[in-house]
Amino acid sequence: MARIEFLGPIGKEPQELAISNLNELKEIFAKDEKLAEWLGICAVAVNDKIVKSTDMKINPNDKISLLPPVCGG
Amino acid sequence: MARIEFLGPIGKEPQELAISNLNELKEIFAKDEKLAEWLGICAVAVNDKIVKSTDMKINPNDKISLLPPVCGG
Amino acid sequence: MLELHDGSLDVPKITARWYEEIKDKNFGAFIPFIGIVRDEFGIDGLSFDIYEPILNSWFDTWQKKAKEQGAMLFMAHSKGDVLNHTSSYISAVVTPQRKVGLRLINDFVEDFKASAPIWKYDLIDGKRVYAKNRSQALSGAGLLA
Amino acid sequence: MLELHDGSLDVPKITARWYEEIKDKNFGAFIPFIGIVRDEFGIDGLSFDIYEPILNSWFDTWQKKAKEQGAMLFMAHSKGDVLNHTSSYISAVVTPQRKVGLRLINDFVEDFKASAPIWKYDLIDGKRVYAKNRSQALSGAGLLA
Repeated sequence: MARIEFLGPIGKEPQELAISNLNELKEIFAKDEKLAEWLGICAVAVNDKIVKSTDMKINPNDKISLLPPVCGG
Repeated sequence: MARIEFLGPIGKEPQELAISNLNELKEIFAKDEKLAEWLGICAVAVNDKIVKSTDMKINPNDKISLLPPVCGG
Repeated sequence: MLELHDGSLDVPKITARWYEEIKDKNFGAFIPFIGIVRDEFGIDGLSFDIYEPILNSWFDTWQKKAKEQGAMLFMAHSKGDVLNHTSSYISAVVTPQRKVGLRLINDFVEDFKASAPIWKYDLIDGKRVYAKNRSQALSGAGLLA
Repeated sequence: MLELHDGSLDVPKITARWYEEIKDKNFGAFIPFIGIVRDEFGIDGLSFDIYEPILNSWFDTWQKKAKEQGAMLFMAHSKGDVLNHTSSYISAVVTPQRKVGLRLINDFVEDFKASAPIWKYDLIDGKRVYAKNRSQALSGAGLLA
């Protein structure tokens, strides 16, 4: 199972999901109303590296992070 | 008499000269061998304001300063 | 050198410590950038969440870039609450030559604002309110939309 | 604020004093630039002459320019001898917004190098040697040639 973490202000508990790529995750998230406002503005990291394609293969034990808009300083 | 000061590394004592403009000063300085290496690289201030023209009228008690190349910091 | 502190940063102490660390290493310029929380929008202060794994790798990448130019970077940031008129952020560059340093601190701070995984909240009436409209989406945002 | 000191600058003390002065005034960014004497060309240090009347008016002009942008400038410089690995120059800008501040500190330091009436000497074997080939002629130079 991959672990999904929702960072910063998203305020949602981590999830464990059996997925083999990010396209599957996208389909699952499309049904989650709580995420509707966040998906369009969040970047995605797999094992702490930001990724740019949903074709990315996901292995069991991978960590997926959703990163909302930032404002350090 | 105007007072002429030679700033920083020029290492020359101040002079008092009876001149009425900077063109006269230029003529006097042209004969000063010690200044030969400096005139081409020095800026000139009258009463602590840098001037760009030798037509400038000089009054008695004016202070004229020669400013060689700078390197602060 | 990246350091995270709970609450406000002690600016004189941190910058003095960095200066002591570098002063005998023959750098010619030390340029700190200090961010101070402004009293604006009716806030009492700001609060910060940080995702450290990605912040660390982002900083390491910049440190390598700095080293290639003979420079070195420092950064300190607050976690949690930081009241108005105190500091939440310090970064600094040390370089042999000033021009490299002035360009580097500018580029580093700009990229920090765009890329560092840090979330800012306004402290209003004891509550944390996400500063959404002052935040920037990261490069690659919207992948799952 | 322009201050001249005999010999090396006490960097932590000066920058801490400036920070204390501005921290409650609702500026958002404080950006010091600290120059440190490098051990190079076989020197033991540097030495400086300053012509204060023109330095003061040059600084006042910049302070006005800064105020028009809601910013404020500080500067400290050494007179006389400054040994290697100690500081001879600190300038700082405080601004509401970082972008104005980063541009201003860059432009201020560049113009300082080109325009401030300060003469630099290398200290070599106890002698002061004018750093002629690292110096820049002022705008208007050559008027009497």
